[in-house]
Amino acid sequence: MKTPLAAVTNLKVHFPIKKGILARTVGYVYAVDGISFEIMPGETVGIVGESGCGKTTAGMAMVQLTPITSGTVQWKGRDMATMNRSGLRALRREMQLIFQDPYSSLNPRMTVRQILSDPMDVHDMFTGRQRKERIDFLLDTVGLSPGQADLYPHEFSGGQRQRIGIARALALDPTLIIGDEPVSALDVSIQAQIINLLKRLKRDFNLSLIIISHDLAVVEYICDRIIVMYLGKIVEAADYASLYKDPKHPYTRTLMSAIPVPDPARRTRRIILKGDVPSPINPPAGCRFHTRCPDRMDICDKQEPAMQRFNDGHTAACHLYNNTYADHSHATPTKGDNP
Amino acid sequence: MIKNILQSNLVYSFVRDISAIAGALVLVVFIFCALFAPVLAPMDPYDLTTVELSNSLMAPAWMDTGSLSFPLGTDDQGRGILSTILFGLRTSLMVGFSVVVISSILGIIFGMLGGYYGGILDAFIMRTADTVFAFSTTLLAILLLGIFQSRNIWTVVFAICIAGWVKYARTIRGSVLEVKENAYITAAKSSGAKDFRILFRHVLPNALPPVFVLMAVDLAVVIMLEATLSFLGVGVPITEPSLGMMISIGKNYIYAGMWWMVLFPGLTLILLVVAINLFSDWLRDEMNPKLALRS
Amino acid sequence: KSDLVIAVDSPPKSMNPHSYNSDANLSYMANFFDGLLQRPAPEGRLAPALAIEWTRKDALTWEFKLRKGVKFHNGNPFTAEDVKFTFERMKDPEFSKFLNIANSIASIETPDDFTVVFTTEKPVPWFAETMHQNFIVDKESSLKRDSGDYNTKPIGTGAYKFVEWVKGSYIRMEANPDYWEGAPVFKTVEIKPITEDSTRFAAIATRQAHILSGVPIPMIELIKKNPAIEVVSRPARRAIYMDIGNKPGTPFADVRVRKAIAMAINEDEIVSTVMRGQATPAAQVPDTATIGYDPELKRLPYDPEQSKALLKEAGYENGFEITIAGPNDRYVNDKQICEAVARYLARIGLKVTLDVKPKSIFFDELSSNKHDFYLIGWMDGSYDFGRSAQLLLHTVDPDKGMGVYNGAMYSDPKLDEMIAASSAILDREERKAALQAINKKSVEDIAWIPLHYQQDVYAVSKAANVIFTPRPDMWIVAKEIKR
Amino acid sequence: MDKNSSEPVLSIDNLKTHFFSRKGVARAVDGVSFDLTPGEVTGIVGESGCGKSVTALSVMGLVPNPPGRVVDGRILFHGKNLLDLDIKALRKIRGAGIAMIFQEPMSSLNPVYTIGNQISEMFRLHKGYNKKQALAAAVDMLDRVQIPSPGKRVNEYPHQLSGGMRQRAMIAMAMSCDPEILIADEPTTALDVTVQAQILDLMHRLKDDFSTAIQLITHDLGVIAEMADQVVVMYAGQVVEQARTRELFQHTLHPYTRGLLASIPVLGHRTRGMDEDLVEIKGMIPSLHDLPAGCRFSNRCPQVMDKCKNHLPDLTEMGAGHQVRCWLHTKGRSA
Amino acid sequence: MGRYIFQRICQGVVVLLAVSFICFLIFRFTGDPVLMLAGKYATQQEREQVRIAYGLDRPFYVQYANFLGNALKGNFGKSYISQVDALDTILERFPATFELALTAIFISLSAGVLLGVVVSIKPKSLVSRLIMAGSLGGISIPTFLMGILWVMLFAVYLEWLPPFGRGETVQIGPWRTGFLTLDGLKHIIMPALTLSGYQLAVILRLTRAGMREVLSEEYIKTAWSKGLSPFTVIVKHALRNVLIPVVTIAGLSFGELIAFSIVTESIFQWPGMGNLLLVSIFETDHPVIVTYIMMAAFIILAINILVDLLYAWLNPKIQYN
Ligand SMILES: Nc1ncnc2c1ncn2[C@@H]1O[C@H](COP(=O)(O)OP(=O)(O)OP(=O)(O)O)[C@@H](O)[C@H]1O
Ligand SMILES: Nc1ncnc2c1ncn2[C@@H]1O[C@H](COP(=O)(O)OP(=O)(O)OP(=O)(O)O)[C@@H](O)[C@H]1O
Ligand SMILES: [Mg+2]
Ligand SMILES: [Mg+2]
Repeated sequence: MKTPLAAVTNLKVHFPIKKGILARTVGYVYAVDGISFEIMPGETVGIVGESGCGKTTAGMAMVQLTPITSGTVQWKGRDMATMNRSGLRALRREMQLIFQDPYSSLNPRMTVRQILSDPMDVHDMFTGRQRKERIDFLLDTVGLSPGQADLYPHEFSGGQRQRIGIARALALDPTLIIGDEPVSALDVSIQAQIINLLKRLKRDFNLSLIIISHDLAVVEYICDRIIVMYLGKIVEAADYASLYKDPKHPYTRTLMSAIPVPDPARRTRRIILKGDVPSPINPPAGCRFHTRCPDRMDICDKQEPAMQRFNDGHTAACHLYNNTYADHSHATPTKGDNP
Repeated sequence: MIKNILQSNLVYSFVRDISAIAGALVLVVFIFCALFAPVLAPMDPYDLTTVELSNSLMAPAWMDTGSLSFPLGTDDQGRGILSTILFGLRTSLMVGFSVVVISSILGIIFGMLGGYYGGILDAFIMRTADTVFAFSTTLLAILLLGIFQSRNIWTVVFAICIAGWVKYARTIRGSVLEVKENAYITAAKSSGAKDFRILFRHVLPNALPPVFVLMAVDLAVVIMLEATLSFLGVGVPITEPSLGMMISIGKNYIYAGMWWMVLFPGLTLILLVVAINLFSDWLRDEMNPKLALRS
Repeated sequence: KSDLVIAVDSPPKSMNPHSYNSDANLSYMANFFDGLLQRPAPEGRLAPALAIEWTRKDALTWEFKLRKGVKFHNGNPFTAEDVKFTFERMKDPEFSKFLNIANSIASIETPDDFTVVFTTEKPVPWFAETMHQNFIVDKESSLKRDSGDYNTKPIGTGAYKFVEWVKGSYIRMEANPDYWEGAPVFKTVEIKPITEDSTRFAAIATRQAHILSGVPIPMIELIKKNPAIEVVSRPARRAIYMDIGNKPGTPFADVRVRKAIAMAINEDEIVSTVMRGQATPAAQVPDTATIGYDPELKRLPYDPEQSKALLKEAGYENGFEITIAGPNDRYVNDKQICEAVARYLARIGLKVTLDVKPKSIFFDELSSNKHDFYLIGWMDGSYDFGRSAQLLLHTVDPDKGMGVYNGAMYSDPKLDEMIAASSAILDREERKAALQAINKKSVEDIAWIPLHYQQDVYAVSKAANVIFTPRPDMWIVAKEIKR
Repeated sequence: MDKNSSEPVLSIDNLKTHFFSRKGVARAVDGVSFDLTPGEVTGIVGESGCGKSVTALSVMGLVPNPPGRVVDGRILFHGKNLLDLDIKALRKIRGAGIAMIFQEPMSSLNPVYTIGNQISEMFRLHKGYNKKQALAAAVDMLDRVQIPSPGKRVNEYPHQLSGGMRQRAMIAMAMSCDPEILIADEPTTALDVTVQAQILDLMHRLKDDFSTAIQLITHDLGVIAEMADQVVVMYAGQVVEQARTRELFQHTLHPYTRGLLASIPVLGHRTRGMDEDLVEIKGMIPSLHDLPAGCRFSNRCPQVMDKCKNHLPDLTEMGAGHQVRCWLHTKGRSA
Repeated sequence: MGRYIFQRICQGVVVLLAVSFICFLIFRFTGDPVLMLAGKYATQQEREQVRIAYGLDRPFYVQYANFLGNALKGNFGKSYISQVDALDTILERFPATFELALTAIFISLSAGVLLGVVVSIKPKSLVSRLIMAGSLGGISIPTFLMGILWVMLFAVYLEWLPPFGRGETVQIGPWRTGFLTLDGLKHIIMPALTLSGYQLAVILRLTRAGMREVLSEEYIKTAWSKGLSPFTVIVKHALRNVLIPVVTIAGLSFGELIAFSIVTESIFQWPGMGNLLLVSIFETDHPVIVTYIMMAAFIILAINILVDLLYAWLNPKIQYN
């Protein structure tokens, strides 16, 4: 087996909650609480889950922009924690980010040219004449005209800004791009443009991509493998086809059924969850989904389910599939949820 | 950055705002007068050899007892009010601008460091700021100047700056906290940039606009504060009268009917402050992101 | 409402009669307390008060016979014990600023209840002359009360009893019906200190006060025009002068330079414009009432040409740098006078710097002898030039307490001798001659440049129907105000 | 119109709402007409900025003025033109006759009052309840919208509730006086899909219970497909297509609507082998200050014709209540 | 809540300590009180005598330690000038300043908020424009000039109001109030108006800005859509939200008010602490200055804590625990 490009092992990120003048820690936000996954060169991985489940935090922790509480992130087999500051800075060149909000991710006081040059300055790349060519190339790649290089971000539409953000991510010739909800702030018609662009880039540049999103449909469209997160944990991970055809975890099923399908002919019986997403400050004991789970069993609030491996690469963490406790009436995936 | 300001619709809206134009115009005229006071003024009120005591307390030129050589009359020392106003404007503006520049620089540095790094540094800076703010710039300046053995224009500037930096620090800290949440800061970090570069290239330019507004307002406040200090007798020395000093000398003469000693410097001061306020009102509206979004 | 309301320019600082030796504070005290002697209006000649007669037995011994039947406001009888106690307490810096006179006393004898004999350490010719301002306190109550009470609630033998002191607002007093001079005319009196000039003026303009002391100069003419108000003024004892030194190595060491400076100042113009006529040019520092005043002395004439010539002669053709110092909140128009002087000196080619500042700082600097040339005023409470000469003219000598206020460090051995010799002279006429000689020499050697005597200006509301006679020391003594 | 439905409770007729600023006139709503029917959901879809919210605000009489103003058209509510009513009469209708809920559940509730206070305000104002009755009614309402332990929640402030609960509280407030019309302006956009499902479900049931006419504004065609009985598609201030929901999705006529439908990634498409690129609508929505003379979609339309660039097509009835504004379909008729 | 207050009080004590130390440090190097204490005619020897009597010869830290020790007992030393307990001297003046400041705050808050609301409702009307112009005047005319002009107009020419002082006062226990007599009330009008002028203009402008912002909030749209009357929408829904920052800023600028009361008091001969401070500064009366500073710091800190609590009360989002 090839070495993965990046491997995350048992990653935990807990944010302390501070109070008072002495800023004593009174508790933690368990934003990411022990997740493991890896990404192969050229692979596209999607991370989905509800708001606040730790998707962004996981992404940020991978590029060391958020302090890691425990666990390791390995880059091409090397533990990033062992690198020094300058080594890390150099490595940042290889992993780049695309941000969720096209409005706040570009410095409003810099022209597109400055925005694209800035990272090159930092790494002393593409100096002199090369610089201009590179910028023209980047703009062309993301579908903007080089003539627009001296405009300011506010002179672009949301979709165009997101393209600038993508161009910046490409500027340093990265190996891995992490897109943090790259399309969720965009209008539907623009969203399609960006999704197509990302697919194209992946093909053309042999990039590895991590796409973070709350929209299963978007992720399914671009990704090879999909990871479903709930409250800081991975509940299910699988090949896109496998996940879609045979979702194992009740949460994944709920998520799928909740997405409105633009076809009035296929109005379906949805799984309506009770209650709200619990807080990551004191996550429920046992399985974190048990408070809302339609297939809840006695064991669920007592014991945390282990990750179970199904066929090649499909894993899920749910007591339904634990043979000792399995109650087969529940184990049967609810048919008819999916068209 | 300058280009950015120019090409925004700041200029556009400015041209459309009559009161802002008027304010700016008055301000420019005043600054011009202050700069060229030695050339413009009919006499040098500080040149001891030209001031004649025998000319003291003359009424403005258009009144019976007035003389053409002193268009706005003279004060108790025989200095022409007009000339003294021109020179006084100089002192007032000099104090105003020095304080604003010095305290904004101090405030920006402290505020930016505190806001960006947070933690103990921030706590320390902000506690200090709270304490100083509680006392108010005015009170601290009065106390300090009351204690200083000798006073000159720079001790006045110093005394005001001691507390003056606080509001800048608070403002800039607030906007740094906001700016640093923006994804483009994370983007800069993720490109491997060092702190220094992030601070000065990305954070500062975006955190600065509210400070411009504050500076404009503060200029007016400081000029008035200096006048107040002069009134209380702890301001600039009499050898360098400011507008405030002129008013506080003149106030003893209003009842005696020599209104010109208060009226003209008073009007000048009010006009100056109004002008700055008009200008900064406009600036404030323009730089308020919520209002500016309408473009 | 009080029968009589007086607005004055400075607030009382304490109700302890010895806590402050400024006229402003003593003026309040004179209503509640009596000294052994007093100086009634208009001329301020020494007159009996709690003592009915006094004699200088020898160079060091003074005897006072006390008035009988006087009672303090709390009912305690006044006796020699109280006098002895008073002067002993005056030696304690915690209670007194009158250390100077108190420390000069070696012993106090009380042969009987109504006789006091003072023996001084060394001859103090003006000992009796100060007895109008050393107010006598009640021994019994003073010992009993804590300092807070003692400093705020005066108990004396004076014509008025203390009623209430609301700090910053007013002092109320009521007539002492048993006063030994007979009860005063006004039953209730209120004194309101108002420091801000324009506000003080507003007080009389709006009939909130009957008498106003310290009328701001610019408003005099205005008040004169007001039919309801009358302006009362009198020459003050205080002389305003420029103090100048003769430190070797400075231009001032040359008497010609000092003379040039003196002749450059146009005092008449200062009097007419800066002082709006409310001052009299002075040829010397002591005033007419002071022993040592010399009617023969004349001012140097105003003559800038001669000044320049003198400067040239002294080798300062191109002038030199000079700093004019002075207070800006002490005397009438002090800072304006400094400015005017600066201007005159600039005209004869000196490079002038003005350095005026609040009195607290200025006097502080004086005692460190920082200034060579400054404006200051002087009025000797003792009416004896000898004491003034010791403080102002004598070479600075802190150990002996000489030249304490000789800030410019003028020094002349001859003059020092004359001053030392004068203090042993007992005979009044002889003493007068000796002091006049000192005075004359100081003027001729330009040890100082007298400018003018101030004029004290008061405004009196006509509606109040009061007869007010100003005193030379500016005190407002309510018992002297009549209907 | 669909003949089966009952009389419309609200009909908007040629509504024009413009914004006047120093940059010129923004024709945010430019001749919009549609009807609301009791017990039905009318969905309004369109890209951001196409005038959906302004249409709703115009109905409520809440267009920010200045800079905005309704310049033309009629809004008939029970035969009365709302635009002619004075503020007093309008106030009686607001809340009681027509209620509205807004997109952002956080900022739509006043942060300094308890939700109980804010809901009971409706009862006191429109039903004259006293404080106690109103509060009891508020608790009742919270219960109806499935907020757990409503007795406790009434005394909480908006920031103490989760986004979904806030939106439910908003719905409770809007429904409290049994309004005939509920205007919901993107009620679920800020919410997670699972919570969105809860809210949509709730609205469905409330509609059936009260037979309220709901105007549902959204940009999500999925939500429309789930919820709406009738759909109005807006583009740059105008209605471009309008039909019964099934009809619209099955017989899409306008190229914009078609583009919109094709550009949405649909769950399962790729898995089922439809792994081609999404269809993009190229280009950008035109500026409202500077609209093209002809069809407003002409600069992005894949089937654009010369005529489209200069002549604005009318909204044309294509039968069975299906109306479309496009020369592709109008050419025969308009000639 | 209790914990929070306790924390704030601890913080306050630290601040007071720092303040006192800095005062001491400054005084150590400026001005020699002995000159004041010993009197004009004192000889060197007499000065030394005084220096020892007041403990001014001892090392700095000893003096400071003494001061602190005494201050804990409520003893801030004696005024060099009046020889009376400095704290008493200040406390005696406190009611006057407090009543003046209170009246001024009351005027500026009530009038400022009211006018601010009026202006924000109809920003383009003539009345609003006049009010705005007037507020610009309020900001631009220096307090001292305004005070003098008031006196000239209302006291000297129109003779409607007394020109200076507190008028008749009533002593209630340790408190001397001017609120209970007509004369006292008449006397407070002009100084309070003068003192409130600047604050009023600032509050008016803050209110206006706040209203402008709040009126475009979603929840105001919600309120309108409920059919509420304009009065309810503006007063109940908008104003409460505007008041949160306005009250906070008004409270925090209490220090400014105290500072300007120095000016106002000196013009109107108002027998308050500010008047005393000015005299003390010019007379180098260090104990009184120190006490004043400590007192001012104390009041300001106390007000800040109160404002924080008020803020928490007005704004349900803030909870101190
Ligand atoms: N810097 C931080 N300090 C404290 N808590 C944080 C911080 N960043 C994130 N969190 C908390 O961690 C949890 C996970 O946040 P994260 O941003 O990773 O979620 P997400 O899945 O990306 O959600 P969304 O879809 O809303 O972006 C949230 O509860 C969030 O409040
Ligand atoms: N207060 C306003 N001032 C100026 N223009 C406005 C104002 N409100 C709305 N507009 C303009 O009217 C147009 C329509 O806005 P509207 O809010 O109705 O869009 P929308 O369809 O609801 O979009 P979204 O999906 O983003 O909510 C926009 O282009 C906007 O620029
Ligand atoms: Mg996120
Ligand atoms: Mg909208």
